[in-house]
Amino acid sequence: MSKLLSMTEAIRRYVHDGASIALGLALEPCIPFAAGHEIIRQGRRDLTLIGPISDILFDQLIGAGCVAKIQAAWVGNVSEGLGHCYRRATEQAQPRPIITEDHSNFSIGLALRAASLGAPYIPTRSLLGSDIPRKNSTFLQTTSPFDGSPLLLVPALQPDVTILHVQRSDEDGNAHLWGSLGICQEAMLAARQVIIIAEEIVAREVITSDPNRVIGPSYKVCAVVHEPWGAHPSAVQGYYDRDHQFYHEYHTRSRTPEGFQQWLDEWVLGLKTHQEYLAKLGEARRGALSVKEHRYAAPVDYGY
Amino acid sequence: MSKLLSMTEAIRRYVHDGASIALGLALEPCIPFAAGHEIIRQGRRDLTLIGPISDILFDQLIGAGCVAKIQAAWVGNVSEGLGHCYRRATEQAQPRPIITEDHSNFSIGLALRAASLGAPYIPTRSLLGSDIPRKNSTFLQTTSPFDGSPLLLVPALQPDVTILHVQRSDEDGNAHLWGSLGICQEAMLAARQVIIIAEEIVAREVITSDPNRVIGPSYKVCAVVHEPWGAHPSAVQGYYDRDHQFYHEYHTRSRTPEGFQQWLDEWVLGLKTHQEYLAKLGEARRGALSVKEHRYAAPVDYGY
Amino acid sequence: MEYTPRELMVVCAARQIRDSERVFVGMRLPLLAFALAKRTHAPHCVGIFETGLIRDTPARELLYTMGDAPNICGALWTTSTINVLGLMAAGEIELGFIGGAEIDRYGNLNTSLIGDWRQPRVRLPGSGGGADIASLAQRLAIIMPHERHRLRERVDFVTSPGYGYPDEQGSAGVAWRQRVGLPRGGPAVLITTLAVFTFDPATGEALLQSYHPGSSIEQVQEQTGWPLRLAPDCAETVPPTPEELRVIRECDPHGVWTR
Amino acid sequence: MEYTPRELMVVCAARQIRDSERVFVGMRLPLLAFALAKRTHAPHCVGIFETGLIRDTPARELLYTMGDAPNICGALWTTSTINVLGLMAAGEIELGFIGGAEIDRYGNLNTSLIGDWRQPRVRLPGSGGGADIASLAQRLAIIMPHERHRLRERVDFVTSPGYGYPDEQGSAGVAWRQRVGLPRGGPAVLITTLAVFTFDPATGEALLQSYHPGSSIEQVQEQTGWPLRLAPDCAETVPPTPEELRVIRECDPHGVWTR
Repeated sequence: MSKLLSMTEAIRRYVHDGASIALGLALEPCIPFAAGHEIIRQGRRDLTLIGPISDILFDQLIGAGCVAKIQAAWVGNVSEGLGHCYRRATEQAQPRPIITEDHSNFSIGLALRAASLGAPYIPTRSLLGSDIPRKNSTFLQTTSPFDGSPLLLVPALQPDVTILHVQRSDEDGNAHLWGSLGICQEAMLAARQVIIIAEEIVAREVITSDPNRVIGPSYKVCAVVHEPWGAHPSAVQGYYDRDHQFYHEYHTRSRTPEGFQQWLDEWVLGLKTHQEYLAKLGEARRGALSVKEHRYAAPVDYGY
Repeated sequence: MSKLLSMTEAIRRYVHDGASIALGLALEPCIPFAAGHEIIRQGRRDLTLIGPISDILFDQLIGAGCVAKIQAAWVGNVSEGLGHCYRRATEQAQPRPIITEDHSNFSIGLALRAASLGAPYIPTRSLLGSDIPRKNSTFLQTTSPFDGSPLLLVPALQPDVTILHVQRSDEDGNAHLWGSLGICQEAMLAARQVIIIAEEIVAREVITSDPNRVIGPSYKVCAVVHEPWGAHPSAVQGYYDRDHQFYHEYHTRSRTPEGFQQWLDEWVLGLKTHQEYLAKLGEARRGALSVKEHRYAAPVDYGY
Repeated sequence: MEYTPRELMVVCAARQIRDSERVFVGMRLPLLAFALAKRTHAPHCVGIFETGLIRDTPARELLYTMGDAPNICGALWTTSTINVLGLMAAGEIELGFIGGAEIDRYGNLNTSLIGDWRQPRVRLPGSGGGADIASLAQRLAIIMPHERHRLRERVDFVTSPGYGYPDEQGSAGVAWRQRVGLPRGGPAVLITTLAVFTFDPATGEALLQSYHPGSSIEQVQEQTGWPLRLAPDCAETVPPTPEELRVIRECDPHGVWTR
Repeated sequence: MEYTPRELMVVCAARQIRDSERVFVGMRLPLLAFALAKRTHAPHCVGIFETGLIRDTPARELLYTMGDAPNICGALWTTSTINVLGLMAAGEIELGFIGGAEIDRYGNLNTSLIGDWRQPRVRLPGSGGGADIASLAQRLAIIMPHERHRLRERVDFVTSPGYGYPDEQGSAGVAWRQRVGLPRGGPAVLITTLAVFTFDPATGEALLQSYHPGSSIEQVQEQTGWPLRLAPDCAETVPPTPEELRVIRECDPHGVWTR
């Protein structure tokens, strides 16, 4: 059963005001920027964003006023530093107030892993003695019923929608992801629904030829969007590199609210689709980021 | 640094009397029979065996008197039924008494997953209302500190040694495993040390060409053994099928202690090495189990 | 058309599978039931295996174990055991099939041991994934040979919880599962070589739903260790159709599991 | 041979890595330190990245983020984040590197916010994996610019726990980490643009271990928000060797991270 939808339609149907959305789960690579930009264009409000380090997409969604709450370990610009929109929202409630439930990379992964196991929580010794539990009242500090030692209980976290950018998927949402995995699988298994954004749509047989490479069960997938370069400026292993310069420009231009708004008009609101974004980006820039040297995985035989 | 050892040497150095050993972790396939048989030949005693369903290798080790304790979800013969040696040991203390800490497939996986996360336990709602917690005093029944609902805490389980049979490994123990995974990765990450038994030893570059396929960190691997057909009579995807007839013969012959001893003499104690086992098995039988049709995974490009 | 008792059991099992459901299929008869349902009334059902595998088509060849190579080829996802059992723990698996050595009137199953649990007379293999499926699936379907020593008033050891027992805190049934903390589920059906039972969720008791052609209520009672209660619409089991038998025999042409 | 302050910091960081250790390397200067150690005194060290990656050779190209494509190629294992952080939680990672916006005399680090935590004056990005590394690695190495407003008597918010604070139950230091339940670890070294500090495990206090060539104890004190305590063998930092500088400049030929 084909679940192929345009990005516009996928976001319209499955990302609602007030929803909790997990995205940017492979850490720096495979961030679904095209999906995030469509969320901004459609003017979603009161979203909760869930992710580990979240690079600049969270900052953009915050600056565009889509976000009420953040559940993340880090919000900023990995190669440049602070997230200016995140600062303005937190410090000055501009364009709107947001609240942050702070996590570490481990705790956000454990929260999603707990949900994926149907476990109400997973205990850890990380973050004991840190002030982070003050900034996240969902954590519970307690002691082990086995030996009385202190523990932090990380409660299960179930996103309404997890958005994953992958290299290839079939029309049902059976998808191959490779390279950095981060907390992608945990977030897919934990989610109520999953949107797959794929560089390529391939035949089912391509996917089933290597079932160990599949990221999770397609029955959770509600929409599959074919969006080549949909993760730009983040990297997709085997497809394109990270566009470091793009992050630098965003960092510089988003220092002021006016600069951010201009950037947003230019790169998101002023463009109707990702095709326009790619045209604006230009072929030369894409060419510079494209694969220069193929590196194929050694063959694997599933035969019998 | 090469960790290549003969099976004899690997077992001699790294499997000690009284150790806890996890094996048979992919469920029915990739059971390290050759390693188990060498443990029997070397006369190890007082072992604790850890695994999910454990097919007939646990039964053989129990019958040979190597085992003091079982931590498993199931002990028997998957295609045939009961494990006769397991029954005799439990019911009549023959050839020696053993104790079983019963698990389910989920709880044994969670116990190893907890260890792999450095978590003292993982809570679950599985097995509530079952008598299994009576047979496993390591479980703790309690209530959730979040909402007071009943929970079963499954404590972390750390094997002294995990033995994994894989398709291919380099000499350092960087190994590719595909097909059924079961609880292999959890057991590798949880273990103090790991022995890799490989169908093929390959160059490091073969492994690093596909790092997502690697089962776990080679720094945990203490020995790599090159033992083609070392999982017979279990299956290895892409290498050979399960030898159902072998399980049937074992089931029939192990009904009596005398029958089991004859079987053990014939297939284990009377053979010095796995090479002799393979010679006895014969080329025709191996040919019948070999791959008839190759089914290669679709190419994957890690280039940039 | 003639058929074996096991073929009828496969048909009864297949009828439990609704279209688009996610089903923990296990091996042998349930696996054939999955293939049958798939090719008849439930083309979109999805099969889950505790080796860590999901597939939406039956394997091309007969399987002796769920880890057999043909079961991996064509799978939608081959992953770790706890990933798929975790999905069940999270409530995402609608139906699970298991067998057992013993069952009692409240659907509690024993696959662990006969006799005293501290010093059993017979040690059985244990739970495998059975206790997890009984704990966590939304509905449980049980398949067993019908023999009086297997269908007992009370099992010696509850490996896989059904509807528990009445106790000082309340009745068996859904209330008992809630009391002990099980998140959902419970036996929906018990399919035997002689009959089909459903369960009364209020009391947890098995109800004779149908007796197989050639059997009778009396014969079922003779082979059952508790006094039967009949479902209001208790009747003879609807026999397999020729089409159902044709599919089963295509899947198991030598009758490895169905003779 | 001339060198930049950051090149010296890389050299100091590399000296913290012992042969065969498993090191949480992070990005920028620690990543260069890993490459340097690997090619000098610690050829068998293994680098761990929180994207879910282990490698025993530095990447072929300079990285801007640990997720950059060249970091995946040649990796020994590319897996989930919690798999590698889990190994650290289990005690298997000997050394971890992190940075911070603020640090205090007890090695507590702040990367979360400046001002009151309920209504911060400056919101910083947060922990990332920093708090995990500070909690769980066997030893912690911290790398920071040395400015008086960053090296404070007490940080506004403890993102990554160092040696805590003295309180009514006892001293800071290892005793504090035990009190709060941290399983091991604590800061071993603080490397700044001016100096290197070690820590007294009994009191948790930073000790000036060495001041960089061109700096002095007085200048370090001027830029430090607490009264310095000197290590008994406090001396000038041993400068980089030409060989060390050559390796660093091979790894970062344009000085992206070291200028």
